[in-house]
Amino acid sequence: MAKCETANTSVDLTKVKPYGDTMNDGQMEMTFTLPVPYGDEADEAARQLVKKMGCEEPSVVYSHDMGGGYTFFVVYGKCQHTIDYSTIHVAKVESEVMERDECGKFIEENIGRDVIIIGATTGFDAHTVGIDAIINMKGFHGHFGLERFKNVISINMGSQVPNEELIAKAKELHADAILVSQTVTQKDIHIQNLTEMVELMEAEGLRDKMLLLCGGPRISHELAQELGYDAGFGSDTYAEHVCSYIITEMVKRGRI
Amino acid sequence: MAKCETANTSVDLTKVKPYGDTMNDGQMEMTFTLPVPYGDEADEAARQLVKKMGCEEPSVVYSHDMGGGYTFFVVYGKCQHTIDYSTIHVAKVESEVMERDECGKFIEENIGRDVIIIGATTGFDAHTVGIDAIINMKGFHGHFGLERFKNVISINMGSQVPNEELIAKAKELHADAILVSQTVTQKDIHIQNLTEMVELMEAEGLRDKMLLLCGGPRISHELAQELGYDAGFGSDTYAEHVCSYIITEMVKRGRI
Amino acid sequence: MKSKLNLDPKVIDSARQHAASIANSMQEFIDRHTTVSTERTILRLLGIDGIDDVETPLPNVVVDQIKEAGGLPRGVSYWIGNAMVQTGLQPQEIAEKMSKGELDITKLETTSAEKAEAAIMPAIQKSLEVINAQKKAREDYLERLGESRQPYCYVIVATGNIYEDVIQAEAAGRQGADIIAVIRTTAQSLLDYVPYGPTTEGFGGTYATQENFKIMRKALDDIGEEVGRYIRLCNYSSGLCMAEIAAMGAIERLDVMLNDALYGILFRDINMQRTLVDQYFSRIIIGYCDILFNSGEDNYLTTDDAYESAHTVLASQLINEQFAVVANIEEWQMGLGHAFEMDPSMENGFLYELSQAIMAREIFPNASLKYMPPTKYMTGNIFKGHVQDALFNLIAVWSGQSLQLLGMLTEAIHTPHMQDRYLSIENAKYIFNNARDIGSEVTFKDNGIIQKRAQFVLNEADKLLADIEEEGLFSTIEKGKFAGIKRPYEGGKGLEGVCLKDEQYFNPFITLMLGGAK
Amino acid sequence: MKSKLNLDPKVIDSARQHAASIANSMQEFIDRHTTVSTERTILRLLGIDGIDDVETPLPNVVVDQIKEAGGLPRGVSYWIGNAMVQTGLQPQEIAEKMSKGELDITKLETTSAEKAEAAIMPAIQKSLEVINAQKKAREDYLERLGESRQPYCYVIVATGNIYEDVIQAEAAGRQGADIIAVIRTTAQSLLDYVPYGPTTEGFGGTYATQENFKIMRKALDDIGEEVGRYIRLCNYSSGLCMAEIAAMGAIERLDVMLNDALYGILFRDINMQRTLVDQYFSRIIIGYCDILFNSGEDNYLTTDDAYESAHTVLASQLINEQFAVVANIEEWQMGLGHAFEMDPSMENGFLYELSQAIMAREIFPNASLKYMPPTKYMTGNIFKGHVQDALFNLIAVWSGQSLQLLGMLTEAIHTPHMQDRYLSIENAKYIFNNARDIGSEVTFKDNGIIQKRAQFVLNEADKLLADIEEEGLFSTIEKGKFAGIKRPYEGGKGLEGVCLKDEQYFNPFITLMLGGAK
Ligand code: B12
Ligand code: B12
Ligand SMILES: Cc1ncc(COP(=O)(O)O)c(C=O)c1O
Ligand SMILES: Cc1ncc(COP(=O)(O)O)c(C=O)c1O
Repeated sequence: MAKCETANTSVDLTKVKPYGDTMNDGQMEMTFTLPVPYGDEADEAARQLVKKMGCEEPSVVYSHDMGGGYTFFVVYGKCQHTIDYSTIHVAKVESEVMERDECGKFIEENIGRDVIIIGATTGFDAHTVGIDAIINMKGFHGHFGLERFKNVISINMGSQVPNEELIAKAKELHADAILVSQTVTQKDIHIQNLTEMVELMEAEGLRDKMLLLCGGPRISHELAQELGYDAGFGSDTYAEHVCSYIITEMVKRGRI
Repeated sequence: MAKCETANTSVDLTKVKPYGDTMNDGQMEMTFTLPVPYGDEADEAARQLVKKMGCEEPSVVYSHDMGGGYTFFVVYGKCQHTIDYSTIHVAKVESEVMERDECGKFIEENIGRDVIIIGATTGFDAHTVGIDAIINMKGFHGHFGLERFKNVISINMGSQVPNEELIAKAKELHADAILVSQTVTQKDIHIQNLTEMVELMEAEGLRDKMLLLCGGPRISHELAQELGYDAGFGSDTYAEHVCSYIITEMVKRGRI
Repeated sequence: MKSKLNLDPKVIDSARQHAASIANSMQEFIDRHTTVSTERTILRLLGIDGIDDVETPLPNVVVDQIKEAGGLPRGVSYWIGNAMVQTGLQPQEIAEKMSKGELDITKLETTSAEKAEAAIMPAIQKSLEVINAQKKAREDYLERLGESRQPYCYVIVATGNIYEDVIQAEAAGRQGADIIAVIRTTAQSLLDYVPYGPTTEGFGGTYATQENFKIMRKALDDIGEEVGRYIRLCNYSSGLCMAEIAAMGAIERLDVMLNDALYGILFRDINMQRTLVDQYFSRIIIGYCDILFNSGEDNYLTTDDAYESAHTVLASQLINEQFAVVANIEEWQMGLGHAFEMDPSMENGFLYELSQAIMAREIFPNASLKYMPPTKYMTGNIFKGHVQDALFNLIAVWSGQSLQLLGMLTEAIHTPHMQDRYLSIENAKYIFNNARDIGSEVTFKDNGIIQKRAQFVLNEADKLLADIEEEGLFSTIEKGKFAGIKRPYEGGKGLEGVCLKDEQYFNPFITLMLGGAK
Repeated sequence: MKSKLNLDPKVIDSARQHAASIANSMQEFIDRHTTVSTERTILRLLGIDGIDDVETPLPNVVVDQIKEAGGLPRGVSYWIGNAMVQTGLQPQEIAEKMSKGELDITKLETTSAEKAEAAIMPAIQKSLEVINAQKKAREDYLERLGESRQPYCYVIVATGNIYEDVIQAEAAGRQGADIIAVIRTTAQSLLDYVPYGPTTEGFGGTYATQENFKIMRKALDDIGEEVGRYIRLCNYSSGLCMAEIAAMGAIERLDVMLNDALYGILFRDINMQRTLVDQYFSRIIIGYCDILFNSGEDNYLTTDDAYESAHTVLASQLINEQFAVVANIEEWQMGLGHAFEMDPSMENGFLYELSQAIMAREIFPNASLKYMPPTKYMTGNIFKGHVQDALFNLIAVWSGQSLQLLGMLTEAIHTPHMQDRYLSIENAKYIFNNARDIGSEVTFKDNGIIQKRAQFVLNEADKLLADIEEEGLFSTIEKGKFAGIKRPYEGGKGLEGVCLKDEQYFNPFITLMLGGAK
């Protein structure tokens, strides 16, 4: 009959493993396609692959002939790798987030003039919903955009804007911050495009005069910094996040 | 503009990698839960884990707070491991599969007496649908069960049958083959149960007098052989597979 | 309200009449018998708990001794009452002494049944007070915290370890679950005793013990406070200890209990006489303590074909309803089971499932229908499985099901992982909300596929019930008319625990509980 | 058939009248203009193909030279015809000489328009023969191999590499796809020329080139033979080369083409004058060669709210229908677009989507409605996404959609992987079959949520169309009434390619194709 002991339900954060229904069981689900013909050998190949990835007891729970010598798999396995969660440090935008009203007040009190922000979706990217969500009046999920912020002047140049044009406009308007939105990431086209932007800014001697921010569903702050941006914003960003960052940073850097 | 070259669409079977939309892109999807609180650090932990598993560019496309310090992830990454498909060899039941009528004829011609087969779901396992599919008249997916095979006498003892009882019955009836079905695999209960069966058979000195087969959704021929069975059958087995194996093997072993 | 399916009320009445007569004639058999488990239940209700030094629960110790001495026909109520009269001890003390071999209650002098009964009355009153306090506690929680709209999201935990179960249940509660069922370990239903204490090892489920019930109840109450919603607890009583576990559930405030003799007979090969007798007492307890019971018709469709045998489900539901009526169970407490189990490759299968689900609702308008998800045709393809579950969820909100046992995308693979439960709750909540009012918006073509299907199934069920009424339920089961499984009258587990009552036999709980005593 | 939604036929008629008058008044503008792309299309149809040594396509070389010389208002048909008369050369030879700087056709002596037209007539006839042979080939395939039932399963390939696309398309064909669309590389629609030859590098899609069309057509024909089902090929013509790509599609037997000036204006910032003129000629070609065109109303709901702005979709569909009528396109060729894009967290969202989908079917009973999947509210949660797609598929079979662009569970993540396509085809086929006849089985409550929603949307569309009729289409777009996007009359890409025709202008294809010439 059952022994009476309490479960080992407490986690060791220095050795974290996936969790199915028992601490440290390592349970993971994987789906993938292999370019090998459907059959027992294919299943075995899938099992071996998952084993090489460090999963014990790989179990091919489903495989399907995709035709033309390709096979689809659903595999479960018990991952043996562990992660030291206790030492993880993630680069984050560090400004405190102020509400829309607070932003307006902060500018009035600490900057004393209108803050000029200009944004665009650059390159051949035609996705505007993200940048619109940040800039336009209407905003996103009930959070108004920069156009509704007091003491902020914001311009949305739309999409498919060449980097050169965006920079020219920023120069013309003496922008305090430039917002670049990128959604299409296939073949790292966004990396190319974002990098080119930084290079052009530097060539124009503008890089340390204006804050340069980027954003999009596949952008992280870390990536942004690597590419030479001041900050990067991913999914579920609202205008107040962006504005708070810009105005705090302007004060910090004395760009008043 | 685009360069004109043909795609590298041909596969090197000695170095097989997962396939997303380009040969050797290594694309894989993984879902799992980690016992760490929802947040950026959790995402980073997930990324690191997938990286340790050998996937480049891990991308956490979704994470969700499961409450209580657990986080759920959907991650994509590019697996860098490769498998040598060309050297894979899978143990398979090797008898040729005969149709039901052919089985009957084969017995008549080569064995010349009724073949006696007895089956059960053993231990505390109550899943009978699998063994019924093999033995009972009605069969499965339009394939009749052993009860409809000519020159075969088959007995289905049902479920929850202790190994001892099954062996006793097999002895009493001078069975040629015993079928053991196992569905519940939690905590490897089926392994325990199947192993016990083999040990009891050996203790009774019956192991080399009767064919011993097992089957169930998580049974493979390989596992069966490891455990000391003559053969193992997984999902989508039909009675003709089982019968063909038994009668071919009986002839091969001279148990006529 | 007009039937959307154009069901003939006369056929419904006829089917129900047949079922009532089946239940009543079975009741004659039941009334003449008791079982070891029924008797142990009385002991548990009298407050006898604990185990002896070889881990045998004291209720078993007492009943076994009485049985061995041939005293079972008179019932434990008499023997304990008599012992109290003769020794002045309390039931628990009596049991303890018996377990130590210090007392043989069948050897004591005997008093009259009336006096014995009077002696145990205070213990019985105490027992009812405990149960009533739990009923009150539930009402208070429901009033204070509230609950979700139906269909309730009902999920299972099944780790084998009660503490791990708690973690899974807490997560599920936070994710939106309304009912948590702790699945029992494989084959507990075949044990002729209830294990004791908290347990951490089980296969495909966790032992049902009173301590485990208590641990989970506490966890769910706490999570309920956190999320501001009462979370119901469910466990299984079918099996050889049907009534005992029901009593434990009453004491520990379970809200839902699987309870179906037919399930035990067909799927666990439990002797039919034994479990039908046990079911009666277990249902009386359930009815009294405001537990909602679930019947197990859904299981039929795992061995039988869901399209061909749909009428057996309905017939069984009607029988289960009448067994519940006999036990004084209210309509809302009747969690009659049915399931979405047709082959997904069937053309118009969705329409047939929809038809049957609405049919169940129309025939049992006030029952808390328990709707079971696709299981048999689930495969390792978790993506397709998630879609099968989505259609199941759509039909549930459409047909107004009460208890939605959520399908798991990993059904064919393992008992649910934490993330599986989250994904299926999300699936259900999305669809329930997104199609909230579809049921009241839509009507069906006269004599179309949907209407005809329901009418056909109802007619077939009526015919089957007529046959059973004629033939008797025992013999119907012997012939394999349910789930395609045949069980002999004298076969299966637990027959040795069935016993004819003698004239002095009494069980005060039955009368008191049926009368709704305070 | 009676409207299930109780739509008022008078309102439908009124809305359609407004749309017709909008299209007709636009037609006056269109008839006065030509564009560089329209002219290049004539050249392509005349058989001019190839590139010069800096990879400029010859049609561009010819049109650019004529334009530079100020000869565009007379049209290339005249200039080529005249050159043929003066030099005795064939169109391709003329173009080649021009590309080498050996010929300046605007400097040749000039003959009359009649004589010039007569000169090119044989080349035109040849062109029509090629197209007619392809129409015949399609008919033969359909007759011999047959096709699936509607809704057709329509999937995309988008690797950027035509050879990799072929692998993906073959797999999809084997998995049950009925239509394969090769997505164009990002921003090809902004190129004022059509790239040449097979291509292997693109972002989020593959270049639309004539060679790529040919490669994919061949692959699908082969797979069609293998699976015993004709598989349709789709590509995109909207953009600066709208008519040219349509002509390429006609020549290479594409079956479906995205074709919508409004899409280009709103989502690609293409100048409205330019693309509306191009659209006219492109639709004539499409109509003539039995291609089914798709309009892009679905896109509105990616920037605008799907619940609030549903009427803009319907209004645009009606306008697109009338633009098609003007171009002599048959009803079955009208793949009017709409989409399932409401926020999944909306209560009763399923009912609103259902209502709108059935409304589209009732208003355009013979059109080949193109139904687009959830995209905007898809997230990285592929499991929930798969369920969103399931509801979308259910509505499609329920409302009888024609072209079902299958939702991908990975919509928010990447262009589809091979396995994504397989899973979504499986999702759709399961539901189409499992709920096959639901549409004919179900009716809706009078004045219920579903009926009222459709009536409301129709009324709003009628009002909007009345406004547009009054205001003019150009000015409506300037005001941002579609998709919430404002575009100026003189803004956007490609305005410099628009040109007023002079009196001697002629384009023989328009008359011949509109007349249905053999
Ligand atoms: C809407 C949409 C479109 C619309 C765009 C309309 C418009 N005007 O924007 C249309 C239909 C035109 C379209 C077209 C295409 N699309 Co598209 N589209 C989408 C879709 C469905 C939703 C994107 C969206 O609007 N999200 C909502 C917004 C609010 O979220 P967001 O962009 O992440 O923005 C938030 C944050 O990221 C952040 N943010 C964003 N930018 C910035 C900038 C700064 C400075 C800051 C601080 C913050 C910030 O704040 C926002 C609010 O929180 C996605 C799929 C999906 N579900 O994600 C595909 C998707 C993005 N599209 C895709 C593709 C490939 C295309 C095409 C290229 C396809 C083709 N070949 O034709 C075309 C062409 C467009 C082009 N060249 O760019 C792919 C991209 C794949 C990849 N990773 O590379 C996706 C993922 C679909 C897919 N699976 O294939 N698309
Ligand atoms: C039907 C079913 C039941 C029915 C069984 C009815 C019956 N009389 O069989 C009922 C409802 C009673 C039931 C109960 C339980 N079940 Co159950 N059940 C299933 C279900 C839905 C289908 C199994 C099935 O019938 N498959 C169809 C048959 C035809 O396939 P098959 O068994 O693989 O058989 C084929 C081959 O494997 C082979 N084969 C099988 N045996 C043999 C033998 C030989 C010799 C040969 C040659 C071939 C062979 O041939 C067959 C035909 O091709 C699965 C989930 C699923 N979708 O798979 C869960 C499942 C198997 N059950 C499960 C569990 C845990 C239980 C319970 C233990 C739960 C509980 N704690 O109460 C109980 C108790 C049963 C017990 N102690 O064994 C788990 C097992 C998890 C695990 N891997 O350990 C599953 C996977 C569900 C889940 N996700 O939790 N179950
Ligand atoms: C009514 C009923 N009781 C009990 C059970 C579980 O029984 P066991 O513990 O025997 O597996 C089920 C299983 O589905 C059931 O439907
Ligand atoms: C009508 C129409 N045309 C064209 C496209 C694609 O255009 P592009 O190649 O500009 O991305 C779409 C995209 O959805 C469309 O709906």
